[in-house]
Amino acid sequence: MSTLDMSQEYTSAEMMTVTAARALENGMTCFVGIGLPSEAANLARLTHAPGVVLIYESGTLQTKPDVLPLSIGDGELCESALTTVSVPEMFRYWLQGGKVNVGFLGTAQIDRFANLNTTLIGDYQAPKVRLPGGGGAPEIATNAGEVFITLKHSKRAFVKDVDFVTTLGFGRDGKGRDGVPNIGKGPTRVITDLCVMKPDPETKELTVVSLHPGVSREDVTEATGWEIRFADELESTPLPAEHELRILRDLKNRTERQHAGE
Amino acid sequence: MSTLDMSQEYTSAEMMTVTAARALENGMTCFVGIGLPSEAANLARLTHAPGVVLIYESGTLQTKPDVLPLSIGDGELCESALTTVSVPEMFRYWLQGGKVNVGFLGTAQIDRFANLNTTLIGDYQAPKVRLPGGGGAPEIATNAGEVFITLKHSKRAFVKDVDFVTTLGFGRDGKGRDGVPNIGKGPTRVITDLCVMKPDPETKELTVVSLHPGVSREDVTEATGWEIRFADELESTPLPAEHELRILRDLKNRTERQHAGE
Amino acid sequence: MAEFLSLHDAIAQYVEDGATVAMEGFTHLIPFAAGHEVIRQRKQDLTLIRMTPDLIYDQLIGAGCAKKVIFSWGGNPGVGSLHRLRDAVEKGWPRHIDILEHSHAAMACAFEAGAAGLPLAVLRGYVGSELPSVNDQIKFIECPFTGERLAAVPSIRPDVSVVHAQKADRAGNVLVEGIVGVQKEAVLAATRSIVTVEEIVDDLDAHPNACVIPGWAIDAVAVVEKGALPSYTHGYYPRNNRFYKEWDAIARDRDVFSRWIDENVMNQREDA
Amino acid sequence: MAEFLSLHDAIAQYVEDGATVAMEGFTHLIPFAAGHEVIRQRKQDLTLIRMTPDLIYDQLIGAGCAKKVIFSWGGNPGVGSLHRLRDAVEKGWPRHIDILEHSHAAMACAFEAGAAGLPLAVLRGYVGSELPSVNDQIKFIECPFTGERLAAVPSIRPDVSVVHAQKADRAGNVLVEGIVGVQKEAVLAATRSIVTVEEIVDDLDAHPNACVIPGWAIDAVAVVEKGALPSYTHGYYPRNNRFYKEWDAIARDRDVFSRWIDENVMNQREDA
Repeated sequence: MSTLDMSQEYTSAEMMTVTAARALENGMTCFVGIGLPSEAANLARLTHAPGVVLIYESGTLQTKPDVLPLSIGDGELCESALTTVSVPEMFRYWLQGGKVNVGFLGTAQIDRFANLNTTLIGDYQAPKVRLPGGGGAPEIATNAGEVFITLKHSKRAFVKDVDFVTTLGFGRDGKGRDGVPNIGKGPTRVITDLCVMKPDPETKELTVVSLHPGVSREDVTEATGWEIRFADELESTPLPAEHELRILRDLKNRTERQHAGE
Repeated sequence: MSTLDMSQEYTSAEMMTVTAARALENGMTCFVGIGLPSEAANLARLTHAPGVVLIYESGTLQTKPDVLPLSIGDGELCESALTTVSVPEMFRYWLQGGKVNVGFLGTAQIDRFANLNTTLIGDYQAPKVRLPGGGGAPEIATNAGEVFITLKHSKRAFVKDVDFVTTLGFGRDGKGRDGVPNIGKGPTRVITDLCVMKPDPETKELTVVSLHPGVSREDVTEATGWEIRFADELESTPLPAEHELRILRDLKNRTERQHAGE
Repeated sequence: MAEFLSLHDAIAQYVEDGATVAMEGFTHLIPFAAGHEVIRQRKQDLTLIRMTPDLIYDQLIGAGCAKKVIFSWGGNPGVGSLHRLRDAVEKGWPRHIDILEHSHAAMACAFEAGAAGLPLAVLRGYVGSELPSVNDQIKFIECPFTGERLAAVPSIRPDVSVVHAQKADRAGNVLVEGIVGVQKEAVLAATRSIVTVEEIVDDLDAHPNACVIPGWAIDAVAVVEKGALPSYTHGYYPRNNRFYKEWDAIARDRDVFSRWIDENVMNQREDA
Repeated sequence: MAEFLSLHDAIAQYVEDGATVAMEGFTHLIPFAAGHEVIRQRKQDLTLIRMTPDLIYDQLIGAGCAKKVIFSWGGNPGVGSLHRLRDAVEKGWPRHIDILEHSHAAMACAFEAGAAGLPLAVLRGYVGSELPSVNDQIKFIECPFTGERLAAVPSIRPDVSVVHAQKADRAGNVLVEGIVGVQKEAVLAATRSIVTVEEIVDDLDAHPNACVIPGWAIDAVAVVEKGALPSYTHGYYPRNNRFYKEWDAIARDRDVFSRWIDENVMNQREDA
């Protein structure tokens, strides 16, 4: 892997996607959410992890799209899949049946215990902003072996307590998975455009374990809605490699061209 | 339909099959048991009811075998089916889902309330004869709209009380379906080589409604293990038509030839 | 037994005001033409069921056909909000609608249970989610063998389900291919069903385990070419992703939306 | 991730004495060759699960491999009894076996629930049947929405499942076609799985919704030509109905049976 020529520019969004992609490995079976997770998962597949198995909730098993899908059920996903099953089968046999190692999710809001809110801002009966809702996330987060989360860092997104727990991280007190049988480990890493966070092994509170190059502790603190903690041994996230950026950009260009047509 | 030349001979087994076949009509969806029911159902399809839909528990939907299957899952059934679904889907969506009008069953033992025993003769823990067991019958009998039963008449088969209720007719007291929600009407006719029986509308006790040509009341009484009752207006079963016999014999010859080969 | 009807007659005959309606198709094969016909016939007070309301229900809601929506993910996929759904929920325009909200897993299982003739679906779901606090149709049961606590939701059994598919043969048997979603389940779970298809053929030419819905399990089949646009039909035409993006601007504004419906739905004949 | 093994090694590695084993295939694709290898390796005390024990379990039972059989229909299809099953149940030869007996619907649902990772299956079943009086694994629950009484059975989750299929590609992805039975469910429900196939191909050449089991959901793939005989493989060879009829006479007599096993199983190499 060639190291990056530092004169080459990359965006913080690219840094996020490349870092998220690196979390996936060959041999993992990954249930992929649309948007950022899908971008990262396909980048992984096109770079270091050609053997990662990607599953989308539309029923497409082991799919290898050449362009990123706009929706979770684009034709590309089916055409490049090993096979396509019904949606009930997808959720019953493949997700709930324990065949998924990693659920890869985005979210609108996340709190310090990695609970996710994609339901609404404000009060349920009189919402300030109505968000799309749970979709596959509530059961992906509990039935997958572990969960990776990726989203852009901001004070609006990273809140101390989510307005609504659509999807379990570790519960409002960090103990939401304690003693619950037959569920996964939950979120094991959160990848943003500033840093990588992991839950504290004891308290389950999200803790920064790695800062992206050029990002300061203050940048992260500033963009987080609670007093974010940092690991004692804080790492520096490795730079994107040149080929990762090239492949990511090619992928996004191909995608944009295709979505612009009918 | 040409009437039969009475000089032509037919067996009582043929009389049974033809009469059983006539119970099916175009537009009915019939879940077919192997053996006598399968023979009758396919005869119906090849004669007066080309539009009868035959379903076998192997998952073959709307199948049109050219020869009778030996097993419930012969290749012929799949090759001539509209489509073939998994066995769980067959029992869940098609049978339990209420898509089957008629369940067509055979049995080893039947009692006066049309309960069926295909489990064993004697005591469960120390059986005199171990029979194959329930198979699809217990749920066919309750989830199909109604049930037709066909078997050879004998005192061993027609007993006052079955040794074991594998499959519900109307229960040991005739009230087994009273107040049970979401199940079918149960057995509506029993076709043997001697006669046709229907459950009494009140007591549900099987009652002879039609005697086959040349069969006397005494013949039926003699072959039945309880004091069998006869309808006030006892009918005479219509004779087999020439073309019914011809088509049945052709079918059985084709079948025999095929099963004799590898 | 499937009857071949015009789309107009199929909707007129089977979709009654106040009915519970599932128009399914998971991104693929969304029955847009049928949805537009429902709008043209000014159906009222419908309870609309779909895992992903998508543009089809955004249009029906904005046109005032719905009194309630049962769903599990209510966005414009890859684009953003369903503005008509949000306007109805947040501001009551053009009328107040109730929502009942599930997860995908629960709705998929509820369709499966509906097709299976059961009153409930059981799943390992909603663990730690607050959705059960706002949806009283989510209950929990205890497994009699292991003691495990599992979620239970009522099965979905619509008055009428509408789906789109590739083709039907002359007996009304329908082939669905590609991303099959919960379409088969929706049809089998419903009291009545309408299937729109791209074409009628002599022979479905399907492989042994294809997703074929027999004609006798369907009430009406209507031929509607391009009946899924701007969604797509595998083997026929691709998804119009550009329109999905354009919809965002159309649906943001009540007037722009109303004009769009007038021009593109109300003023069109079903076969246009 | 599927590993390509010889049949001998696959059975040796994954089928342990005392294991719970499902060798499935609904009439079609019964994994006879694998069953014979289990007999050759003299596995003991197996709990054998199959909807229809068929000749394959008649042979395993007669050879003394089984301590318990879980089944729903134990006959020789279209022929009569399974005499070795009956001899074991009625007379304890060659050893006493326990039986646990279900209906097809319950076993099919239990395989489905096993594949779905659930501890139980719920069905509208066993109404009025006396099977619940002799099978304490059949319980009843009340629907929390309707109050309806429904049957519940434990899901089936074998230690190891063995199925036969048409073909695998070089990554171990397997295509099953025709009467697919509960094979996919059996594989997904099991802790370990072995699939025997007729051949390995470069490309499965499967349609979009074919029944394909990914290699990463399988432990071992073994190539065994004619691995389903006297059962059949759709697209490869027909069922040997004549042998099914002949089996009746072979299995009726302990000595004839034992000789048949010696000559046709014990003295054969796996690839014979």
